[in-house]
Amino acid sequence: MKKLINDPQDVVAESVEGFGLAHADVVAVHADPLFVARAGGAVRGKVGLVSGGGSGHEPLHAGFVGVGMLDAAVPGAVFTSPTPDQIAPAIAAADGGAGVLTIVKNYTGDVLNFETAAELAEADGVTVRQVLVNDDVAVEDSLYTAGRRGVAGTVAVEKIAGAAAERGDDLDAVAALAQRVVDDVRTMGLALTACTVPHVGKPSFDLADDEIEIGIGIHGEPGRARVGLEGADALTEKLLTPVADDLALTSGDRVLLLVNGMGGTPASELYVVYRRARALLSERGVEVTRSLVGNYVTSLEMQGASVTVLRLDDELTALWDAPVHTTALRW
Amino acid sequence: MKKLINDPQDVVAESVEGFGLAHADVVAVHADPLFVARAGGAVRGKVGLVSGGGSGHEPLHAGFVGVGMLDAAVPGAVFTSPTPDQIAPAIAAADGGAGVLTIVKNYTGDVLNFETAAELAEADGVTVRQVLVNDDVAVEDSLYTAGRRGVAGTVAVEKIAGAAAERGDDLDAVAALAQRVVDDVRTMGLALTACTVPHVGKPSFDLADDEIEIGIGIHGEPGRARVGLEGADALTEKLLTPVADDLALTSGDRVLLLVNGMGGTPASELYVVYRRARALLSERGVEVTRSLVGNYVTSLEMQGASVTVLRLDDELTALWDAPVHTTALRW
Amino acid sequence: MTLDAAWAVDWVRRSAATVAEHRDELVELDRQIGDGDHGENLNRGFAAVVAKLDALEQPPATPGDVLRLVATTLMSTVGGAAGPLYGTAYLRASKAGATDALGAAAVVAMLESALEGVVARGKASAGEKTMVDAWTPAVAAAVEAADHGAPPSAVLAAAALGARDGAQATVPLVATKGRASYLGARSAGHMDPGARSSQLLLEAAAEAAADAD
Amino acid sequence: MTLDAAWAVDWVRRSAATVAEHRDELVELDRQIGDGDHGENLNRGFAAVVAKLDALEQPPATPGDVLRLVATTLMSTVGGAAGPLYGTAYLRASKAGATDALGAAAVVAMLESALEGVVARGKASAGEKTMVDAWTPAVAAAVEAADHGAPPSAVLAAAALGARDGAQATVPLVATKGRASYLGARSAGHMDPGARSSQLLLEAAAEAAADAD
Ligand SMILES: Nc1ncnc2c1ncn2[C@@H]1O[C@H](COP(=O)(O)OP(=O)(O)O)[C@@H](O)[C@H]1O
Ligand SMILES: Nc1ncnc2c1ncn2[C@@H]1O[C@H](COP(=O)(O)OP(=O)(O)O)[C@@H](O)[C@H]1O
Ligand SMILES: [Mg+2]
Ligand SMILES: [Mg+2]
Ligand SMILES: [Mg+2]
Ligand SMILES: [Mg+2]
Repeated sequence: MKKLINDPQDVVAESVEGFGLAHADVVAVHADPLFVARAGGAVRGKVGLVSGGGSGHEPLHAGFVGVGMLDAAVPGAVFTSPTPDQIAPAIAAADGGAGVLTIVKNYTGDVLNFETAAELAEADGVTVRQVLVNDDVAVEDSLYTAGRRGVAGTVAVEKIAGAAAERGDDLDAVAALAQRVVDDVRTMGLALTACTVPHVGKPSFDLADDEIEIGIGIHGEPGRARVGLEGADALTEKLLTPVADDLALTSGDRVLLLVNGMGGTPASELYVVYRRARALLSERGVEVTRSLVGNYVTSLEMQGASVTVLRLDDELTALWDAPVHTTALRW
Repeated sequence: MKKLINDPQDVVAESVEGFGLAHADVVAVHADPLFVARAGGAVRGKVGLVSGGGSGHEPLHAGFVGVGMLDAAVPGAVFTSPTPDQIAPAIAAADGGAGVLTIVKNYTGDVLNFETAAELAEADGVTVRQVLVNDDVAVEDSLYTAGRRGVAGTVAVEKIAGAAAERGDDLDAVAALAQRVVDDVRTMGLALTACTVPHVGKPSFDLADDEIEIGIGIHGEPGRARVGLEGADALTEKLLTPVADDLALTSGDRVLLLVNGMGGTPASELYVVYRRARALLSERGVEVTRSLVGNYVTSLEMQGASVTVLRLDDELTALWDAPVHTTALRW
Repeated sequence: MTLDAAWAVDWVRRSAATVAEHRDELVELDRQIGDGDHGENLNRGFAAVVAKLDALEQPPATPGDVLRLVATTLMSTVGGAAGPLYGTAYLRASKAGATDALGAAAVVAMLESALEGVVARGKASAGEKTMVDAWTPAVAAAVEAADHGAPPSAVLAAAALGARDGAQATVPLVATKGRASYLGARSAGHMDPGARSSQLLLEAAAEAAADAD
Repeated sequence: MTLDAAWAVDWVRRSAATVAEHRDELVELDRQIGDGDHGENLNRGFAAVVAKLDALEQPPATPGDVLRLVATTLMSTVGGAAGPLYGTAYLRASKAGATDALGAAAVVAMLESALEGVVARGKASAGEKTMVDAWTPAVAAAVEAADHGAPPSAVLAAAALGARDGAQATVPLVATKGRASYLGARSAGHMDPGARSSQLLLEAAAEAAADAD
């Protein structure tokens, strides 16, 4: 295993420390328990937004802390959800008196730890609501799974809920908007290579040189199926089609198209995927009115990409366009 | 070779096409010959800024086209400098009547092609000045080399020259400022893995699992030396020390610290490097007053990082802070 | 024969030792059908429990006190799915163990409470390829042993054997809860890491009890 | 014997063929001490030259016309260091070849001009491990052959041999120009890709001339 790290046990703490030093104008790092809050603290009267999860998905979530998006992010160990005793103080730090919405990716560990944390925070008098993100169409949402996973669509949920909170919506309204995004966003991803969790020291799965893993999550889990090596256009179709079908997109729909890198894929390849995804949407009569291309929800150094589509209306578009000032998204 | 591409010959064109579609609010892609210009075209009366070079270093340079930075970027084939017949029209497109500064990384190919293009453009009546970026301390600037290479420091040159042009400086003044940045910026990089150029189909060099290549450039060239696997803190010291020594940094200096990813390294590792580089500077009494951490000048999917330091004064700081609206840098 | 706080402390120390010893195995099991962190997470958690135990000024008075310390420490250091699941299991068990010394019936009650805690948090039932598949036969075996008049150490020995069989039986199952469920049919053919760690923990309990005898 | 436009066209077609054939070898040489694009770049360039030749309505009148087409096409399609270097070489050569038919002296002048072009652009002298190290002995051999009264085809044959020796002689050199110079002493032990491609191009010229005889 080759990584730019020191002791594998210290990666998260050291990395978040560096993050805090580099971006002291935007964030304030709380070291023990570890969480990242907005510089300047909670905003009086504004609904607080807290997210978190295992580390290794950078810039998610700490990169989305700042004006117009999250108030706090809670990084767990690599690919391991954070613990309630980290999350609860982050919720408290994010509370400006108008309650806190937690944005939780749908994994058993995240759900359980955020649930406990919310109980603790509520016991301390904070009103907490939760939205579960489950945009990954690779997993069937059925009796036979823990439900669809939360992946790159989380960025859209955090951005739009963040804008709603910033404009002064109350907790119910922010939660309802976040849920609308969850309802209208879908993602599917693939991997060309596995990734190596520092404390594991070897790749998360074994993939031959001519194999591609389709339907991966963001934790280096193996995907649903393996296919042979194909061109980017063909692979993109394998991602976009189930996403567009699941959303039942029809001619005239306007969408946000997010092509997300898994961490180790060059930007140039993401744009090749974007080009094809956009053409496929266009063939369906769907108009891409907003775009995002880059590494937003990663799996360490995994090579691969995911395609996310969010159905837009005027309100969601306006909230997407609203100013944001975080380290990873800014406009 | 596993890549999200179609025909290796088409990567650059397809990727730049996707880039243009995704960012039509910021850039306009000219397809034949291939170059990327600001949406809206040249700004009347403003000095034009043009850069370019081989592709594979994304977001450099196209990601830095926009208000406050470049007017045009010219992407060559992967790791191959563009040709004069691409560069000359880009220079023409960037000219708002106040002349054009070309920002050229110091590689024989780039120098020769930009030289020829400048002659062509001048023959068409455009005043052209050039600044050569050569920040890579891994290469001795001596009779025995083609001179130091231009690497990640290019971002600082483009940002600061861009801000100077935007505030209305004339061509000589913009060129002089760009040269000041060149004089005061130094970089050193390392690789954990090689990268694979699409048309080559195999890694640019062979590196054992316990070897690190120190003093790499950004073209997948082998570096100056190989060392064994070490922790991030020790490796960071190997990068920062020659940079700080070459700049002759002394106590009280203020600097911009840029930790740049080579494309395949997770953000978390870059922050681990940043943390250590900052501590080492602090030990020398040097204050980091501006920071940038991320993938800015890459080598395709190479895993590795470079450390860049730019000595700042009030003017350079103000120009660094000036508004910028490109796809890769925005504030 | 009853089991007291010293037994509980011994159980915890043996748990930490066996988890450390099997860390890589648990990581590898989780790498196969999950995300490869189970061994690391549990190891971090039990190391923290031992550190807390070592730092106590007074030894804990009851098994329940020990288990409560385990519960809160795992909850705050393990993370992932296993953190809250084991946390709740130990928390519920600590309530059942809140007397000076546990007889066979109290041991059974403690194990039943632990299983209830896992089920209450995780909402899995037997056959879904989770730690429930180790705890369910463990509790059943413990009940049967106690019904036959076995002493606490034998009850725990039976529970450990039940857990071992249960963990083994997860191999062919297709997961429908937890991270392994994302793999669908590809999850079959691998032992569930949480079931395996449950087996290790119950074996540690039985060994500590055998030593206490 | 003289060499006309038809010879020049044949040279170009043979150049394209040999560059295509040796593309991977040139890529590999460049991968060792450069950035692995030399074979790809030249191949792209010569393919473009042939396409342009094929598209001409009128065949070119003089060798100079052909070489001018090569020059401008390489300049606009090859990129990298080799594009401008070969572009200038062919441009200068085209001026020396601006008559209907080239005798031995004109061939020498053409080769000398090409070398001058490379040196004027690249500022390298012999021994720096660049294409100059192929062209310098090639020109010397051509001069000597012409001085001994050799016909154009023999002059080119001598040049090709000189280039071959020159390319071979780059192997032990430490590069001090171009991308290989970044490697310092590690550049020794590999043939310079540009010297090798220069050899291939001059061999193509000699073969076309031998055929024209
Ligand atoms: N809903 C559930 N009910 C009971 N046990 C579960 C449930 N989900 C997961 N588990 C157990 O948790 C184990 C995984 O723990 P761990 O790897 O630490 O967490 P994570 O899956 O968050 O990485 C699984 O092997 C399984 O035994
Ligand atoms: N200054 C120079 N003078 C002459 N030839 C040079 C010079 N620099 C490089 N070359 C030649 O160019 C060749 C490399 O060409 P190529 O790989 O196409 O360009 P690049 O180095 O830009 O990738 C080298 O092998 C060498 O022969
Ligand atoms: Mg986990
Ligand atoms: Mg090149
Ligand atoms: Mg796990
Ligand atoms: Mg080259």
